Amino acid sequence: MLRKLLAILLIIALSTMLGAAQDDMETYVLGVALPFTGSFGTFGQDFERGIDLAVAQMNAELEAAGSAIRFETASADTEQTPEGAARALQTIVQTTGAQVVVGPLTTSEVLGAKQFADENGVVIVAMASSGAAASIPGDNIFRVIYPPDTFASKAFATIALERGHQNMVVLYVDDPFGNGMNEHFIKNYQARGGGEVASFGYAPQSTELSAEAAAVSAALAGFGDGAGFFCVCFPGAAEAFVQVAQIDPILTSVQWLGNEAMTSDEMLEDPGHAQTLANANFVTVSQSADSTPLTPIFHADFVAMFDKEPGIFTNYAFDAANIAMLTMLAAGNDGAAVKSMLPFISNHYIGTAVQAFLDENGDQAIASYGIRQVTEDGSGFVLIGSYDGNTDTITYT
Amino acid sequence: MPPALLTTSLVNTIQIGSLYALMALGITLTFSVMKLPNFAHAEYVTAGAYAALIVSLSGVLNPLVIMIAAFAVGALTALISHLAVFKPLEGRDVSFYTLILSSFAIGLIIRYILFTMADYFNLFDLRIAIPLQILFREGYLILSNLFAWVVPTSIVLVIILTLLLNRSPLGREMRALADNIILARVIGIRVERVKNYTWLLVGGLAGVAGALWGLQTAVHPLMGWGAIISVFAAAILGGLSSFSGTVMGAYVVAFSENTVMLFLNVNYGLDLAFKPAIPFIIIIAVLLLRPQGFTNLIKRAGDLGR
Amino acid sequence: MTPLLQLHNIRKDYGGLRAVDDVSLAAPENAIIGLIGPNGSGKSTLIDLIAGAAEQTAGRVIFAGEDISDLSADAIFKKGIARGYQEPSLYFKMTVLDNVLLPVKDQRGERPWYAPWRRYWAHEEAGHAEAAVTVLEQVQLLQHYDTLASDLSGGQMKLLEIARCLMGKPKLLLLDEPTAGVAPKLAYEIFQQIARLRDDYGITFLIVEHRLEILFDFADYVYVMHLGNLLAEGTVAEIANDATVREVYFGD
Amino acid sequence: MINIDIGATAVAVLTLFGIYALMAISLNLEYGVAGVPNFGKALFVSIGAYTAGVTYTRLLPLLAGLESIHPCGPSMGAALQLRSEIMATQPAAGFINLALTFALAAAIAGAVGFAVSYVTLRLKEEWFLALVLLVGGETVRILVRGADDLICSNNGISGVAQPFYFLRDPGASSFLFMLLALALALAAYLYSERLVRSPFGRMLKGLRENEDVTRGLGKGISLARAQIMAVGSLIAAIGGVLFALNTGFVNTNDFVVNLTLDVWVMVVLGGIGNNRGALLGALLIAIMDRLAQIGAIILNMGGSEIEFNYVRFIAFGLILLWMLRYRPGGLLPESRLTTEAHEVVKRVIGAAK
Repeated sequence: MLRKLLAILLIIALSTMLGAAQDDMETYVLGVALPFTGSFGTFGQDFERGIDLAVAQMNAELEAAGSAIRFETASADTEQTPEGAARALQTIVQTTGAQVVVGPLTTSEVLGAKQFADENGVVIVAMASSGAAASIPGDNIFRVIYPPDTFASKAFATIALERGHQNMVVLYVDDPFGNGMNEHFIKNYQARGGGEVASFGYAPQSTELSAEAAAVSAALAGFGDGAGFFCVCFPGAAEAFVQVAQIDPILTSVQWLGNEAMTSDEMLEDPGHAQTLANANFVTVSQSADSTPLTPIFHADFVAMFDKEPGIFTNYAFDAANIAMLTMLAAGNDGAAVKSMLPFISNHYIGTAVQAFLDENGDQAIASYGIRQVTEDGSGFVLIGSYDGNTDTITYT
Repeated sequence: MPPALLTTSLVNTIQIGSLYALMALGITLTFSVMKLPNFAHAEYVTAGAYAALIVSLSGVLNPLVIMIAAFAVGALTALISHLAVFKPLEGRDVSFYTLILSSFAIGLIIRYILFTMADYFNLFDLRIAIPLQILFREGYLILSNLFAWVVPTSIVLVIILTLLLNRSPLGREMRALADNIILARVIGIRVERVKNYTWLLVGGLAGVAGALWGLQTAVHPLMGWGAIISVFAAAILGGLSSFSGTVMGAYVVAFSENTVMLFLNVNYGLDLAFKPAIPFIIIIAVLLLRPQGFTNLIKRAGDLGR
Repeated sequence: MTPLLQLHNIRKDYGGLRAVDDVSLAAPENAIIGLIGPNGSGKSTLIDLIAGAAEQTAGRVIFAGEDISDLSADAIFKKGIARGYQEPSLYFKMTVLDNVLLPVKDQRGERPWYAPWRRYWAHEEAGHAEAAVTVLEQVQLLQHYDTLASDLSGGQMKLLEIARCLMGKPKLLLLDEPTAGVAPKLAYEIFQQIARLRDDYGITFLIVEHRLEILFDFADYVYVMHLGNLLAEGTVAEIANDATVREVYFGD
Repeated sequence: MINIDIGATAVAVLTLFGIYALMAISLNLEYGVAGVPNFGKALFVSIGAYTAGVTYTRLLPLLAGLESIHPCGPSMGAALQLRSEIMATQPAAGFINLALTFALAAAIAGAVGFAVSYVTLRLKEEWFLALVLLVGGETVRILVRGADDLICSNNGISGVAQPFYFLRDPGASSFLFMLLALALALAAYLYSERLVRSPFGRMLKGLRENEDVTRGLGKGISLARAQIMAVGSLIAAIGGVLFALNTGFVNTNDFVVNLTLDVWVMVVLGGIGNNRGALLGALLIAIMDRLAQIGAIILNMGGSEIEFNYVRFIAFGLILLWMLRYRPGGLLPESRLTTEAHEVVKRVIGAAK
C-alpha cells in the first residue's frame, strides 16, 4: 500500500515537472499556508478561493499583456498549530522554491512560521492575524490590510460610550486575538470615561456556551440598566452563544456589540439568531464593506468563479495575494527584494476594503472601518457609519 | 451567587446533563458488553447530528422523523465501525491499547469523511431548523422548548433502555455477555447477534443525542469530538458499568461545568476558559480516588456488573 | 530447633466468604511438607498468603524467627521464600536462561543508571550465568537455555519454574501442584528432583499436591485442609490411616 | 511548478525524524519494553518545550551578562529583540543555555514521570493509567495556557532560536541542527538498546509479561515502573526541547492529544518492543507527512477539486487500522533480543564439550 502510494506520487511529480518544462514561460510560485483542516478549516479553504481568484485574474491580465510571467499557487495545511505552520511553510518553500507565502491565519500560526521565514529570507504575507504578539519590526512578516486590533478596540469603546453604556460586559475567546481585543477595549473604554468592565474568556474551540451566557447575563444584571454587551467570538462559538442567549431575558434586553465573526451568513440564516441580533441593535465594527471601487468587483468575480458568496474575511486573502504578486512582479521572485519592496507596493495598493499601508512593524497602519448594524427584521446588515482609526473619529451616514 | 445565575445554571445543568447522559450511556454499554473504551463514539454523535440537519434542511420539520433519521444514521455508523474494525480484531488476542488506538483511528476516518461531506455541501456551523422558544417563565426560571424536548427524550430513552436490559430477552443476553462472554457463548447465546444489536443501540442513542446536541449548539464535524471528554467523564463516574451511575455522572459533570464553574468564577474569579479542564480533573480524581465511581452507592437494576 | 516457617491462626475472608479459618502450621528446615485437601479447601489461598500475594485477615506468619505477615511479595521473596504457580507462570516470551536469571537478587545491572554500562555489571552477570548453568543442569534444561519458555514441554515448564525459584536462593519453596498436567513418569521425576534439592541445598518445600501416591513417597510431613480448616497433620503413615481424613478426602 | 530542493527537504525531514525518534524511543521503552501505556506523551514533550520557553527568556540574558526583560505583555517585543540579538552574537551563551535547558528539561520531566508513576500506582486497572495520562496532558495544557507568566499564556514565546542561529546561514545552521537532533536520537537509541539487553531490560520485560510473578520474584515493580517512566519522560522532554527549537516558538497549541497519537502510531507502525522499529516508525511518519504535503501541493497545482488534506487524515486512519489488523507486531516485530549472559553460557557449554 505504501509502495503504491509512493509510486503514484512519483508519477504525479514527474508528469507535473515535465508538463511545466514544456514552454518557456517563467512561473512564479505563490505559497499559501493556511489551516485547511480543524475547526478553522472552512476559513482556510475560503481564503484559498480568494487567493485563487486573485491569481486567475492576474494570470489572465499577464497573458493579455503578453508577459511571460505566470503565477501558480502551492498550498499546504498548517493543521491550525504553530508547529504545523512551520512545517507547511518549509514544505512549500523546499518543494517549489517559493519565496513569498500568503498566510497563515492566526497569530500563533504566524509566530510558528516566523523562524523559518526569517532565517530563509521567505516573506510571509498574513491577511488576518492581528494579535499584538506578532508586531515585530524588521522581520519577514507583513500583516497587510487587516490592522491590529488596537484600532478596532477604540472604535468599539467609542460606540459603547456613544450608546450610553456606563458599564460593559465582554465575552472574548481566550486566545491572542480575543485577549488583545479585550485588553485594549478595556483600556480605551475606561480612558474615554467608561465605567467598569466585566470580561469573561471562553476556551477556544468551545462548542457549548451556556455557562458563559449565564455568566454574561448575571454580570449585566449586576450592572443594571445602561450596561452593554460586547462579544469577541469566533464563528461557531458565536452561533452557539446566540443560540443559548436568545431566551435569556437580560441578554435579549441589552444592546450588543460584536466582532465581524458574528455577522456570518450562517448566523442570519437562523431566524431566531437573526431576531436576537436585531433586538439587540447589534453593531459591528469591521472593514467597511463599500469603501473602495474594488469591493463590488471582487464580490461579483468571486460569485462568478465559485458560484457562492465569499466568506467574511475572504477579500483580505484576495488583497494579500494581490500585494504579494504585484511586489513579485516589481521586485522579481526573490525574498530579499520582495521584503524590501513590499511596503512600497502595499502603500500604493487599493484593497477591496481599504487602502493598504504598513507601519514600521510591517502591520497594516490605515484603519478605516465600516460600522454596520443589523436591520430591524434581521435580514442583513446596513452601513450606518465609518470609523477612521488614524484620526480616531466616527462619522455616521 | 445571584439567584438568577443559580437558577439558569441549574436549568442548564439539567438540560446539558440529560444530553451528556444520552451520549454517555452508549459508552458505558460499549465498555460493559464489548470491553471497549470507544473514542469513536463522538463521531456517532456527529453523524446523527448531520443526519438530523440534512433531514431538517430538506424541509421535514417533524421532530420525530428527525430523531428517527438521527437514530438510524448513528446506529448504522456504529454497526459499520464494529463490523469493519472492532469485530475483525476480536479474534486476534490484541492488546487493549490496540483497541483504543483502533477506536481513535476509526473516529478520525469518520470525522474526516464528515468533513469532506460538509465541505462539499457547505454544511458547517448550521443549526437544525427548529426554532427556540420560551415555553415557561416564572421568576428566574425559564424553560425553553429545547428543554422540553431534551429532558423528556433523554429520560424516556434511559427508561426504555433500562427496561430493555432488565425485561427483554435481548437485555438478558447483553447482561450475560457483559458478565462473562465465554459463559454466554457456552449457554447458547448468539453472541454476534447480540453484539450487533448492542452496537445499533449504542450508535442510535448517540445519533439521537447528536440531533439534540445540534439544537443546543451548532452542527460541525468537530461537535462530537468537542463533547467526548465530558461524556467520558460521565461514564467513568458511572464506573463504566452502571447505567444509573452514568446518568448521575452526566448530571454531576454538567453541574460542575455550569453551576460549580460559575460559582468559582463569581466568588474566586476563576476564568471561564478553564472550563474544559473540569471534566479532565473529574476523570483523574475519580480514577485515582474512587475508580468504581457511583457503582456501589447505588445498587439498582440496570447495572451491568463487571 | 525452631521451625523455619510458622503460621499462627491464619484467617482469610473474601467478602463474606471465609477461605482460610484459623490455620496454624509449622514447617521445619530441610523437609518436604505436603499440603493436601479437596478442591476449595483453602490450600492455594494459604500459599498466596505466605508468599504475600494476598493479605491475611488475621494471624501471623513467622519465617526464620521473623514476622513477615505484613511484608509485600517482593520483600518476602528477598527473605528467602520463593513460589511456583499452579498454572505455569513463566515469562513465555523470554529464553530459559533469562527466565532463571531474572529472580537473582540485588543485581547491579537492574539499576537504570548502571544498566547501559556493561562494565559495571558484566562480571557479576557472568557469575550469575555460571550459577544458572549449574541450576539448569540440575533440572536438565541446560541444552535449552536459548529456547523461548513457550517452546518447552509441560514438564519442562514445571522444572523451569522450580529452577527459576532456586536462583533466588530460597530457604523455603512453596509449590502449588508442581505436577499438574504432567505425565505420571515425569511427575515422579519432578519429585525426585525436589528430594535432591532438599538434600543438596537444605531447602524446605511446602507442596500442594493432588497426586497423593507420589507425594506420599516423598513427603516428610503432611497437613490436611478441609473447608478452610486444618483437619489433620502427621507423617505420611499417620495421615494415610487417619479415619477423618479418609472420610473427607477419599470419601470412604 | 515543482522544484524540490532535495538537500533542504532531506535536512528538514531528517531533523523531524530525529525529534520524532526521541519521542518514539521513549514510548517504546515505556510501552514496548515495560508495558506502561503512556498516553501522555504530549505532556512530557511539552515539559521540554515549556522549559526551553522559560530558559530562553529568563536564563539566556543572564548567561549573556545582561538583564532579562519580562517576556510577556508590553515588553514582549523588547524581550524578543534581546533574545534574538544574544542568539545571533553570543553563541557561547546560546550553547550553555541549551545545555542547561536539556539538563533542566530532563530533570523536571524525569521527576514528573517518576512521581506520576507513583501517584498512579493505586489505579485499579492498568488502562486507567492511559486515560489519566491522556487527560492529565490536556489539563496541564489548559493550565499553562491560562497561566500568565510561564510562557505568556496563549501568546506563547517566539524567538526560541536554535543554537546555530549565529552562523546566519540557514543551510549550515539547519544542517548542524539536524546533526544535533540525529546525534541525540542516536544516543537515545544506543542507550535504550543497551538498556534492553541489560538485567534492567530483562526485569522490564518481565514486568510487561507478568506483573504479579515479577513481584513474587523479589522485584520492586513500583520502583521499576517509576524508573522507566522517568527515563522515558526525560528522553521525551529532550525531544520536546528540540521540537521547540526547530519551530522557534513555544505555544500550548502544539501539545494536543494528536501529538501523543502520532507517537503511538510511530511505535505501532515500526514495531512494538523494538527500538529499531521505533526509529523506522519515526522515519516513516516524518517522510509520509512530507510526502502527503507534497502530494497535496501537486494535486492542487493540477487543479484537483478534492480537498486532499481531508483525504490525508482518512488515509492516515486507514493505514493505522490496516497495520493494527494485519501487522499487529509492526513492520519490524520485536526481535528475540537476548541478554549478555547467553554468551557466557554458550562459552561454558562450549568448554564442557
